Amino acid sequence: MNAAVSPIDAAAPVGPWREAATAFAANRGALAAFLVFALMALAALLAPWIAPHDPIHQYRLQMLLPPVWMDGGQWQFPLGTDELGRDLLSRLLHGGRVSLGIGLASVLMSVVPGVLLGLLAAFHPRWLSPAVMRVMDVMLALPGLLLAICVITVLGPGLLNTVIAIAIGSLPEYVRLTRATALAELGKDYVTATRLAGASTLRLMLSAVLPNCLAPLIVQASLGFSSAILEAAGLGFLGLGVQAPTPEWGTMLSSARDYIVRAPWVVTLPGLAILASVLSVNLIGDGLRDALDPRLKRVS
Amino acid sequence: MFQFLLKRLATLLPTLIGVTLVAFGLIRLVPGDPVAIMMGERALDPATHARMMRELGLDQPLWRQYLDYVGGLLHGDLGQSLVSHEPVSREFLALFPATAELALVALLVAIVIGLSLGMAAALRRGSWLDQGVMGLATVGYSMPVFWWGLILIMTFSVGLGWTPVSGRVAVDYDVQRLTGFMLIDAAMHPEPGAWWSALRHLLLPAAVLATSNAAVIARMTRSSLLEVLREDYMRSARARGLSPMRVVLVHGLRNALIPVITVIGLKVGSLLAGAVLTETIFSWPGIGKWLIDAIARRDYPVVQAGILISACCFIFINLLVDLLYGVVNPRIRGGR
Amino acid sequence: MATLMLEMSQLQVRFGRFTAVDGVDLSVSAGEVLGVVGESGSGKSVAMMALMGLVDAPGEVRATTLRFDGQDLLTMSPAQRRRCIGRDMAMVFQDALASLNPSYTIGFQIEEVLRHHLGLRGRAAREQALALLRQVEIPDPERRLDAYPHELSGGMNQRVMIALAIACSPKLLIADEPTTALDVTIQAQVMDLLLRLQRERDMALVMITHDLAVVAEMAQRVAVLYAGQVVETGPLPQVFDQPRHPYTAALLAAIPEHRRSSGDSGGQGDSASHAGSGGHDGSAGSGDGRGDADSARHRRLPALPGMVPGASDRPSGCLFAPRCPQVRDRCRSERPALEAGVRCFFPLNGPAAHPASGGSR
Amino acid sequence: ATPADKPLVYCTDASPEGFDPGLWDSASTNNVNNQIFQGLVRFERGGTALQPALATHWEISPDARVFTFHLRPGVHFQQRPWFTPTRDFNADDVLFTFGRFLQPDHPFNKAFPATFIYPQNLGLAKAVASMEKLGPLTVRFTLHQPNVTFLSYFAMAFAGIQPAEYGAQLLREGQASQINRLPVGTGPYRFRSYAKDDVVRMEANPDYWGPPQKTRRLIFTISREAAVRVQKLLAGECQITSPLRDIDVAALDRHADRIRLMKIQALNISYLSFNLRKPPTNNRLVREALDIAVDRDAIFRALFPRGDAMQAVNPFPPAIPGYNTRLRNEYNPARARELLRQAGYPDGLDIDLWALPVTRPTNPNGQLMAQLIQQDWARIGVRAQIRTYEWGEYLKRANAGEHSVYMSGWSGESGDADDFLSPNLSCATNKTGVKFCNADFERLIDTARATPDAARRIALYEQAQEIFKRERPWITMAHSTVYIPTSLDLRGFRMQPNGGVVFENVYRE
Amino acid sequence: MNDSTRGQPAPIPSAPLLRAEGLTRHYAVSQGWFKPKATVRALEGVSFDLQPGRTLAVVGESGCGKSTLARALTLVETPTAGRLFLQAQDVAAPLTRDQRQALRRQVQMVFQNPYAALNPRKTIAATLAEPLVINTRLSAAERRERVETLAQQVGLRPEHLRRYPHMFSGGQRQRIAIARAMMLQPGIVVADEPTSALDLSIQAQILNLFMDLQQAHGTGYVFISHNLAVVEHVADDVMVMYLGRVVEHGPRDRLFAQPLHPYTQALISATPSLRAADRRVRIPIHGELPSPLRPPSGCAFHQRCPRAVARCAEVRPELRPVDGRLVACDVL
Ligand SMILES: Nc1ncnc2c1ncn2[C@@H]1O[C@H](COP(=O)(O)OP(=O)(O)OP(=O)(O)O)[C@@H](O)[C@H]1O
Ligand SMILES: Nc1ncnc2c1ncn2[C@@H]1O[C@H](COP(=O)(O)OP(=O)(O)OP(=O)(O)O)[C@@H](O)[C@H]1O
Ligand SMILES: [Mg+2]
Ligand SMILES: [Mg+2]
Ligand code: NI
Repeated sequence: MNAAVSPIDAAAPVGPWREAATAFAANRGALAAFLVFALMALAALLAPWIAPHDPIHQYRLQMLLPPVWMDGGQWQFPLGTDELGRDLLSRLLHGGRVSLGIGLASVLMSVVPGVLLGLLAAFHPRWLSPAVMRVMDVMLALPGLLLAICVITVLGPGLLNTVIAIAIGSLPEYVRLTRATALAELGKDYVTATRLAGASTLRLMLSAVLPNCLAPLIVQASLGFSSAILEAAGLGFLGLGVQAPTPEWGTMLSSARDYIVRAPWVVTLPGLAILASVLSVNLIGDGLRDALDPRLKRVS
Repeated sequence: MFQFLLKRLATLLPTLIGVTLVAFGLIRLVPGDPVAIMMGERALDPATHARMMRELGLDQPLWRQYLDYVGGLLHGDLGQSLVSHEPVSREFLALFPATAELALVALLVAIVIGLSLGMAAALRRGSWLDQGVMGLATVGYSMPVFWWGLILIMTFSVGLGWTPVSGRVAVDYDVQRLTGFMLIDAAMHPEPGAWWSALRHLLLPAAVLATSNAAVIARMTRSSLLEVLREDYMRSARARGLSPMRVVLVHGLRNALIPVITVIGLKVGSLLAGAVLTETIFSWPGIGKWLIDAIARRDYPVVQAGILISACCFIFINLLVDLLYGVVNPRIRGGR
Repeated sequence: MATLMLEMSQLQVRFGRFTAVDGVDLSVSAGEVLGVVGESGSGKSVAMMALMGLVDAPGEVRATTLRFDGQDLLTMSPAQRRRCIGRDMAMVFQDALASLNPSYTIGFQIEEVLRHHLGLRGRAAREQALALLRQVEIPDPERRLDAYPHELSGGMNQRVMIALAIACSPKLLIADEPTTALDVTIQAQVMDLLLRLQRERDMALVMITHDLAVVAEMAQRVAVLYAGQVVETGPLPQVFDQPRHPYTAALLAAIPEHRRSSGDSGGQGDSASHAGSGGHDGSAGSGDGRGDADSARHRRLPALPGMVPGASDRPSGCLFAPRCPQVRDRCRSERPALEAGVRCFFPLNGPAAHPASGGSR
Repeated sequence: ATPADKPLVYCTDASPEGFDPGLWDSASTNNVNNQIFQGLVRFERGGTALQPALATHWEISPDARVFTFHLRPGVHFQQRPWFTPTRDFNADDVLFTFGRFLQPDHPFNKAFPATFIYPQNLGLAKAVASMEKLGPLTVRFTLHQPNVTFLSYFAMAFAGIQPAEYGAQLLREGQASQINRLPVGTGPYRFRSYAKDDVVRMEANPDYWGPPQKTRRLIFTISREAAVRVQKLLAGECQITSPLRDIDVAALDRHADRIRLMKIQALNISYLSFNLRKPPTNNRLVREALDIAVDRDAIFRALFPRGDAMQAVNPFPPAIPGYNTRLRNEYNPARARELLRQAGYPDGLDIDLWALPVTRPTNPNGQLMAQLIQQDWARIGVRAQIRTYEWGEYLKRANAGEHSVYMSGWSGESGDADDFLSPNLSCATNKTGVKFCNADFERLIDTARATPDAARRIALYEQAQEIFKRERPWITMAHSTVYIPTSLDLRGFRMQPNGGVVFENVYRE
Repeated sequence: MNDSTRGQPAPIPSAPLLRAEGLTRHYAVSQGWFKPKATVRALEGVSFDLQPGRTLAVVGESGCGKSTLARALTLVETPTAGRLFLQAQDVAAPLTRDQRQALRRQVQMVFQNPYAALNPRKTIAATLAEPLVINTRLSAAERRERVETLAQQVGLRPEHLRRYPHMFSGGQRQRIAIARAMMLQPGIVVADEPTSALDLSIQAQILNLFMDLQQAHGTGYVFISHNLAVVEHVADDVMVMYLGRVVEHGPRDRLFAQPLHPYTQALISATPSLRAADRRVRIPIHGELPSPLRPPSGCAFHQRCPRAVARCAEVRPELRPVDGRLVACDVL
């Protein structure tokens, strides 16, 4: 019985997911980004416990204090204070909670319905698919931020509405991606084989097709996460996002613009926080894409 | 090709109708009575209210209102601004060229930079150049536009004084508005400095707007070219003894451009969105700022028109992109 | 003996730590048809690509000799080499559709070659392109010049590839599985076309395939590759009639071959015409592990067990040792060299080339 | 180059809403229209005294009810491509201009329905009993009630005189709305072009009745961001900017060699106005509690770090006659909590706090102020929700009474107490019941307005302020200093107390 | 298998495992905007019987409708016309869900491309057990046992079951696919070019496996291929198709010994063979398979047929029995 002798016989069986994890871990840039992001996420998560101050408490005698490494900085406020004497470090930490939270929530709120719609469209090519896709075309015709602005116009600004607006804006991406990959998978023989084995449509959808669509979806979701952070910050910057005094990075940046000459750190630091989080998430996304499926490299 | 065009136009129709529905619905979705919103502080007795409703056609059934709205659109009637009481179309025409100019120049810059960097990276795959370009590209498309704009203004306009702070051309030049495209109008201006001035004013906003797009195009070009380089026909082109230069430029690039073109089409959307932020930062008198102001002022006809117009721009440009796609990619031309 | 068109010895191509081609010796004379056969991944294509100079970094090419028509390809500058390939030495690839640039018309691609190598332009190039299409028997060539590859069928595209290859009257034509993707009837047409052109122009032709029957019909000489090495080479039909390497023998035996001569279709497995030991006893190792030698209708094929070794599981001895029905201890520890056309310590029938083999059989 | 060649560039902070001065009342719009249009009278440069303009002199009846104007002869309207005047300015033009404010069914109003915000707020239509043309150059206004401040209305931006002839032409052409787009006035500069949100161009009016202008080209470039205006000024892209806030000025301190910073104690006030219709702010105790809970010192440190601004106690600044010096602000959170308890809110309350969406010299950053106040109020258990809208929207909604507290402000033009009190605290402004309307207070200011005797007027106003302080419809905040930076080569510029700009006889060296 | 439950059509006497009667499948394809849809006649009136334990081979050039036939037989697609009987049960009849399930599991399929035929996210054990999970009430342990038994039959070792498809070579994957097809003990297995993606030596292994399983389970095979050598090796009966129609159908020996239809003859003569002795005079046929969108009038082969006469272009020949087989040619 040497018919099936193969090099892998010796190796422990590894599933595709585990294999992807190994590949991801081997990608040093992505791993570093992941660590950075994990750190930021952790800091945001633990903000109420690790932040040195209440993020909205105004130390009115210490307004616009520079960070410690600059002249006049105080250790009490390591990154300085803003125009109302609020501790910038605490605000950035809590802001991370808001910004990353918005990102996560809006991704969840668009992935779940997006995937469902996409799957339904893929499985009902006759009438549901064109209907869904036309609606998606319309939504796609309004670029993300503009659609979000539209939604905000109707719903009014605010935290939850920001999430909804961003989620609606990114929905079409997921629907299209899911539908396209599901259609591609549906054409493959293993799906026919599962059908021949008597599987119901639901089973086909969830057990055969969905797991195989996940890889591109995960990549898209990670990219969607970063663009959600950016979009939320953009809305905040335009004054349409989260309202003061909630510390959100974009809002912080926007309200600090008047002080850009006098106290550049109040603008620089939130900007850097946005850049760092978006950059690390994007790098993670790139890493995931390479790890999950080398063929996906063309996702932009 | 003509067939293809017709087919594309036909698929556009439902999208266009959808977009008008969204724009139409927007005003009706906003909580509150449209008349009350329009009348603002003015006291509203029921009679006036009813009269206003009638004048605005709001007493008609919805489908009727929609048809009237679309009918108006077909005649170029976008309604009247609640704030300035000017026809929206007039304001639009006044502002649109500024945005178009900014977006076009930014797109051009993004394409030139993105394509050349992406190609260089792909051809020197794995080298420091490749890693550098890709690193920059990742940073570039992670960059928050508004922050990037502020940083650039602080460095180049305020710190170094190289570029003007805002505006489209130095006010000394009383450039006559012919097309609304400042670069063109300024070129017509008798004083030769006008054109340079216009260019200098455009530089920073266009750079900000171009950054993330250049990054995306560079990444896309690189991956697409890498993929094409692996194709069989590239190998067979080399097997015919063609020079590497010709193989890459004639056989590779054209095929690599196909997905890049699609991405550029999709990026037009982000360009429009980015224009909103860029125009706000640079006080650029364009559609983006107009739209944001209108939203803040609840100037619904303007919002409606802004949305409709940006969607139409997007659709139209994607139509162009598709046509271009058809030119570059013979496989989707004609039948199939 | 005609002039040696191609001479290649100890060609080695490595991709990182994996040796795709491992010391291949080949030679082709003018006007000769050489068949190169082997299973997928045995290095057929890579060897030819190395010859054409198409192996890119990180692939490394080494050889002791690599001569084409008296010119030393190893010392040639890339520019000189580019002048040579495509003109004197041309190649036809397996997947014709994928090997033609989808964005350009057939005419453009043919004229490009004519312009590049022969300096033909404009009308002259077009006329020549038309003539070429006619030569490869493409119907309605005027219209086809303006067609894109995707508008033509597989067989047509393969003809276009051939037209491209012969555009500059090469002295050596390498056809890498030119018919694998085609239907039988079209395959026959293409084979006939290639042979006709080869004869008319007195080209040397290297025919790569894994269909032994195709080689048998076309080639005068054959080289059998296994895992990057030539295991057997020699003239046809001798090699197929009396294979000396166990791999060649096993391969031949595993082919379900229509045998009119045998009359009784039930007795294919033990056909008398098959020489060597690739018969029934080989089936003991067949993959299903049931070893049901007494199968009702005697239709079991003497299958070769196992697979071609991959990058990570190369045996230290003879590469074929793990699958070889005649394997002995020596095979597992030492690697045989190609001697007298066979790479085996214990060749099968025929004059013993190796002292340790023949007699003991 | 000769001085005439250099354009005079003014960096303004907002686009003009339109070019019909009657329609608009925002400072940035007025600043444009003030160069093109003129009223019958005008304020002295840099002050509040009234001077003749299109009227050479006037008579006021002793009971301050009849105002007769004698118009200036030989005043030409501007010659523009869209309008060529055939006659000089006369009484018909005054009738046309004011007719639109006074008669809703004026033919022009039918063709171009519009809301005249400022005249409406002044209650002009109700106040004027009649307007008569006594001769080609004589016009008489008769009021229902005596009003000593009526004369100053004619110096305000909305009262810029429009050519009746132009109105007729537009009516004929069916282009009535063009009056708001292509203006024709009598001022020293005439309109040339407007690129929306970008630049307004004007040029010297060669037919001007006054001295010819040295500045041939007057340009307003629009940039919303104060920082951008400062940068443009420093870069020489403009010679003067619209008023700057305290915090923006810091950037200019280092450039005294190039920039002259003009400042003036302005006739203005910022305040937070309570919704007097809606609970809980319809309760006087709550209002007082909220007022005395605000730590004004902290707010001033954050918003006016240069220390030039003055804390407001009364509804108008101390420079204006009638200011009550006995009244004081108070900061006492403990008593505030006690007041809330008395008012029936022992557990505190929830409230909407509207932040000013625009920047004003008196309130440079509404968001900041709101957040500071929010924290102050949090200390006495008041949970404030900060909201904001675009300025116009903000005003509309505030007028409709959607707020609990909203920020606002006022810039006086005439330097008369009535100019602060009537437009803000009289019952006329309170159509919806949201604003202040107190019978005693109303009586006092009405009497004052009709009292030519200065001492008695002062006494009446001091009394009124006590009512104001007791009822506390506002949290008074600040009287600010207005800063206008100019380049050193600017000549002839004087600041107006309200921050407005007048470019007549201003030029670059 | 109990085949008659209330109200079903009466069983056909001497019921074969599978009977196709005039199976036809048309596809409507759009030819571009504003043009009427064209019909691809992928399959036209194909009829045959299949007995248990026998192998019917289907040969023909690319695009002649082989896979379409496979899809129709496996109930993946409903035929446009014609009837299909599985164990004497008309599959088009109104059936309960359970009955349909029971019918469906009678036909399983093995695909050409072993790389796409297995779910990459499932272990081999899960892939093999899936049919059991869906169709039976076996306990997990019983399922494991069945899976292991069958895996062993196709030459997989128990530890292979925990692995994922990407860890296997093409040949091994094809074994797994075959095991999955046999899992429910179907009466019929349709194999659509199961070896054409495999290497020569592996092809032999797979063909052997097919034979062994057929012998062990008595399964009927519909074996689709375009490799005549393989067909000749495995088939009992051979059906030659051209442009959606059967041109010749008969026992393998007769057909190969003496092909009657000119197309069959051309096909066999075009097949290269190893030994010179086996080579026949090449019957040259010109041109390529016509587009199924615009099939030629009359006999679909007439344009390429070396023996065509004028009539061939007009009248379409029907299948008729000649010399112990069915041939669709009028020029014999
Ligand atoms: N660029 C490359 N990098 C790494 N390995 C390669 C590369 N090109 C080919 N190989 C490996 O070299 C070996 C030989 O490949 P080659 O293409 O020559 O096989 P072949 O005999 O032509 O097979 P086939 O019949 O499938 O065409 C294969 O194992 C292949 O994976
Ligand atoms: N879903 C479909 N829609 C339209 N046409 C189809 C469809 N499926 C198959 N066809 C057409 O039907 C014809 C027969 O296709 P089929 O796949 O059955 O051929 P085949 O004999 O299996 O070919 P191959 O040997 O290449 O697998 C072809 O012309 C094909 O283009
Ligand atoms: Mg190959
Ligand atoms: Mg098929
Ligand atoms: Ni019409």
